[in-house]
Amino acid sequence: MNEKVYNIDDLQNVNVDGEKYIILQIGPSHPGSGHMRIKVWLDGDIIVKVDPDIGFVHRTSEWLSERREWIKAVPIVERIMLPDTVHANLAYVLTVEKLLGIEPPPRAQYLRSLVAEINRITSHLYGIGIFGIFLGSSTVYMWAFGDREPFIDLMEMLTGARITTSYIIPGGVRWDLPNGFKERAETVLQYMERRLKDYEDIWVKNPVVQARTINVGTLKKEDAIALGVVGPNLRASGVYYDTRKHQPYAAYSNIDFEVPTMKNGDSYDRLLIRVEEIKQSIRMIRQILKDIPEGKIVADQIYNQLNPVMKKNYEEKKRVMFPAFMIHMRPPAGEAAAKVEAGRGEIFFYIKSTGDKYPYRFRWVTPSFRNLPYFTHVAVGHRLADLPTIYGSIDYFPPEADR
Amino acid sequence: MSEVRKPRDPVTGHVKALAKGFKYLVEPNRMTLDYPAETMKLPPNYRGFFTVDDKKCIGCSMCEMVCPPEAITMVPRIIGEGGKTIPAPEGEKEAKGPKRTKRPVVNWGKCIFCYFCVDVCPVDAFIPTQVHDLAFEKDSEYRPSYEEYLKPPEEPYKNAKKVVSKADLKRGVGYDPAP
Amino acid sequence: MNIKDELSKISTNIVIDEKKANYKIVVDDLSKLIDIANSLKNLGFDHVVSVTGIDYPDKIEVVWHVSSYSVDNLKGINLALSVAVKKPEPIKQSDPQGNIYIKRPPVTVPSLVSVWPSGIFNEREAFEMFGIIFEGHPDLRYLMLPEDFYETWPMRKDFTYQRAKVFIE
Amino acid sequence: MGIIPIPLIIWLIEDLLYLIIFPGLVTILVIVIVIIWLERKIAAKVQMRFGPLWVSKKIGGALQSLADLLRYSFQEVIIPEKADKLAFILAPGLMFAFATIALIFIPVGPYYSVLFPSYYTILFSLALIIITPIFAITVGWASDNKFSFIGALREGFLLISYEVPFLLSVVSMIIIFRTYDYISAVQSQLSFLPGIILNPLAALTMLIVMIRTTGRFPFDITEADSELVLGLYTEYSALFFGVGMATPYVELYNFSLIFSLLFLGGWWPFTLNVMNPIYGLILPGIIVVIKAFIVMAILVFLRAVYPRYRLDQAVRSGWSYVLLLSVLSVILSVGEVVFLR
Repeated sequence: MNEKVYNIDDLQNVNVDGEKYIILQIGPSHPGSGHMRIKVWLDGDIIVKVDPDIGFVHRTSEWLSERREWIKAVPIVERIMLPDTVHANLAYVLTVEKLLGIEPPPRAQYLRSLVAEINRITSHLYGIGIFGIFLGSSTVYMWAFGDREPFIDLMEMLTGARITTSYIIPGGVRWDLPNGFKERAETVLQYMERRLKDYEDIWVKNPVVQARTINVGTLKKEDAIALGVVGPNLRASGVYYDTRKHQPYAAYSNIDFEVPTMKNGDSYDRLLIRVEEIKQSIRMIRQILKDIPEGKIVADQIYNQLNPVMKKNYEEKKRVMFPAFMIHMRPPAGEAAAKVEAGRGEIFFYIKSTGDKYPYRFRWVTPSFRNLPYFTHVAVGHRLADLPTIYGSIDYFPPEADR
Repeated sequence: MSEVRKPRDPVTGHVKALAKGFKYLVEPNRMTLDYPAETMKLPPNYRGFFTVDDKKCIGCSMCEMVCPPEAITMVPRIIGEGGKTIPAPEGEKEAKGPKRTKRPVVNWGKCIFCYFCVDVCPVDAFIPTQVHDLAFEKDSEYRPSYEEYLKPPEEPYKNAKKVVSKADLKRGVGYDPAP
Repeated sequence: MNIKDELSKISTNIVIDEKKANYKIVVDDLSKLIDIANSLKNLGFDHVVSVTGIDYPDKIEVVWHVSSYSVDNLKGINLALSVAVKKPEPIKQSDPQGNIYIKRPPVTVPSLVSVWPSGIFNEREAFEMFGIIFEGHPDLRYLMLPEDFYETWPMRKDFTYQRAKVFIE
Repeated sequence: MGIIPIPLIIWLIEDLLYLIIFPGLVTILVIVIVIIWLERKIAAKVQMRFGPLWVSKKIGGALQSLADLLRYSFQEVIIPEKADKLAFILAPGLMFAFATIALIFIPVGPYYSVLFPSYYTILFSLALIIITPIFAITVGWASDNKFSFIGALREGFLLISYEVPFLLSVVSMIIIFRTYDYISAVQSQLSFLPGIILNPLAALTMLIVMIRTTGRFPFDITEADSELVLGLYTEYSALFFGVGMATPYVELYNFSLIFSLLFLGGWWPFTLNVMNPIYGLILPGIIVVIKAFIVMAILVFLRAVYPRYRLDQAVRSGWSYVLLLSVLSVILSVGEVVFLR
């Protein structure tokens, strides 16, 4: 089909500054670039070299978080990866909990998994929608963004905000399940299952989509491992790895789910795996809502510090208020690392504490940042029109990579 | 997963795609809210604009300390009759003395609606509302004075039809008239 | 395969926290770094998760977090490979206008891109943020920062900035 | 009004008829505005949303395109410094002009032959329609922008690969009807069968070529916005941009008229053969335009279903499947002529 004209190794020696190639600066203000610049060297219609230039939306999240109280990093990390807010929040809180030595109660763990899975569906739908508009299908774009809405409404019902939920705090979560949530969630899940069939007809099995994506942007298993790509893109290349299975957090060790993997690692596989993961998430949400245990939604260490007004609020409204500990939190000296499987891949947090009121070193790596090699390695040898296909299929989100 | 990946033959594929598109063309299925004409009544825990209960607040500055974007500033006040506060004399930055206290004011240009302040308040003095769609014309409106901040936010589009959203099997999000 | 034993064969200086699934190898000798990295790779740690620079008053620590996609019982491990370099003294310089500014020289550590190609963008980021020159990196350019941040190393603790108090109406 | 002699009014009306109603500019304007609105509405309906609405809420936002046109008219004209200025300014206008002039040779009623007696209307209209893409390439060249340039190259590739099937499909109809004139082609359909039944292969080829030439999905390759910003029109602003964007719709109208004349039986079922402006032009004209409008609606509906093909896939299918189809349609026509008549 799409044979590679150039060998990647040879390209390191190609003098790319000559007059032979068209140099295209795709971005930073370009409908197909997002907040980044992709410098592309073209030989006719064939891509010879790609240099992704990121950092246009670098928001110094590490710098900011190292100069603020621990709790104030929660909104910061959320705003870095907007389609995956819950996962960023969760990953940070997990790291802080490791430092503090707090273990949240089981109900809070289940609630965390619940919002994480709802968020994963919205994240995948976001990715599918962006992929759609990159290939020119406005319908899939509108459908996917429209179908995020029922799930975002669920998040709104549970957490009080649509996207930037700030729902997970050290020691637990901030709100309990509201009345009528389970019934509403079941309706939404049934709706989504029906819609996935429509997506299949108009998008996944559309002959034009198949022509555009099959055998485009193939990353072999060995290359995927060597380049360290993450998330659904890694699993599309056939690597069985999922942080939820291999380093379980929240309630994932109690939930039964499969990790779908594909074989070919082309753009079509990367599209399919997102659909499959949505199916798995639907299955998981059903399980969580069925199995969720009763009990507290915040750890005893936090609960015991609540004053009478807050305890009354907790009993009546199932709402966890913040004791003063949240502001004056000083985790003991040490370091902790945590991983969380977000919608786009694995978030990694590494935080070093010196027992101070600010983190000493706040390091985190987002999935899109680790998926950058797709541009430099996979796009080479394809046609210019395949660049949006690859970009859309890896679900790259520039603000997330820039942090 | 090979059966998932198997390409559909082009003729069936085109026919099915066109048929699905046509089905959606003739079916009533709009999921959008006709926004300014209809506005939504949001769930009670929705995090919208909020004010403070002047009598409940004890001026402890916890909200100022927890605010991640540093949007809250404490203004000096004097406790007057009936527990209500009156402005402190001009030029006084620090509130001192028995009747002196402080009250929070939110800069809406900075606020991110995380509700950390609402949750950290030891006397639960903040009054949350579900109003979320206010627009400001001037910079000074973003930064209200304490008296302006105390007024509960007014919803725009008062004549709009009020609806509540619900999960709908057919169109994802449906809207019922608000009770 | 007992990971503890395997790791202690590679290096004697390991810190293990099994509860958090965190393992840390502290490398004292810079020249041994690549050898240790290679033996870790042979063990099955096949990709770099993150390259972290940490700025201390007297030294700069570089931490490579590596993990495995291919070996099953290594998949749950976050292994940190840490090396510390002494910081050179800052140099005071004055420009033609007579303003004195402090130049903070970069430090040099060997690059591990030849062992783990997945660290290529991570090392570029650590270079621009901390002034860590990775020797042997094929493409050590600035990644995110604009040109006016040249040699400022903004993530170091002594980086100063002027806070803009402009609120545009 | 009483001072104007009545004969003058009648004389004026007939001239105004041609100027305004057909092939007049007003019809084109209305058709373009309505089809753009319809395209957006169809896409919106499939995508579960409202589409243009608030410009004129009572009629479903139908004036949105008119509002856009007005907006384009009063925008600032920006001409890039390094652009080839003459070509940059002239090319969109010429493209629009040729697409419009082609309409003169497409009759919508038998009375039209009185107005413009010619036995070669098919050939004239084809010749003019084929000229327009050349100006599209000029547009891409003149902008001095890499994205426009790549768009122009793509236009060139596609132009060559789809023109042959287009001409062959028309030729196969010419073979069947044994005429170069639309009016006699329609009249032979009225007396026998519509062209789409006589030669479905040619109709299919023609449809594919229509999608491709007017840049409908899935062949929206020259303007692929995720790759080329806006393709040819990247550097254009204001009315030039508006004209450039409207031209494909005028072309679409041309093609749809040709399609309804050659394949859908023209003004069938209106077969009254009276030579006056009302019965010979307006009533048949309305029927033809309605047929053309249905064809246009079907083509703009494709936007809601398909993403776009890649350039090489489109060119390959142009030179293989579509060319094969068109050759088969010619063979079918020859066969029908030899065996049926």
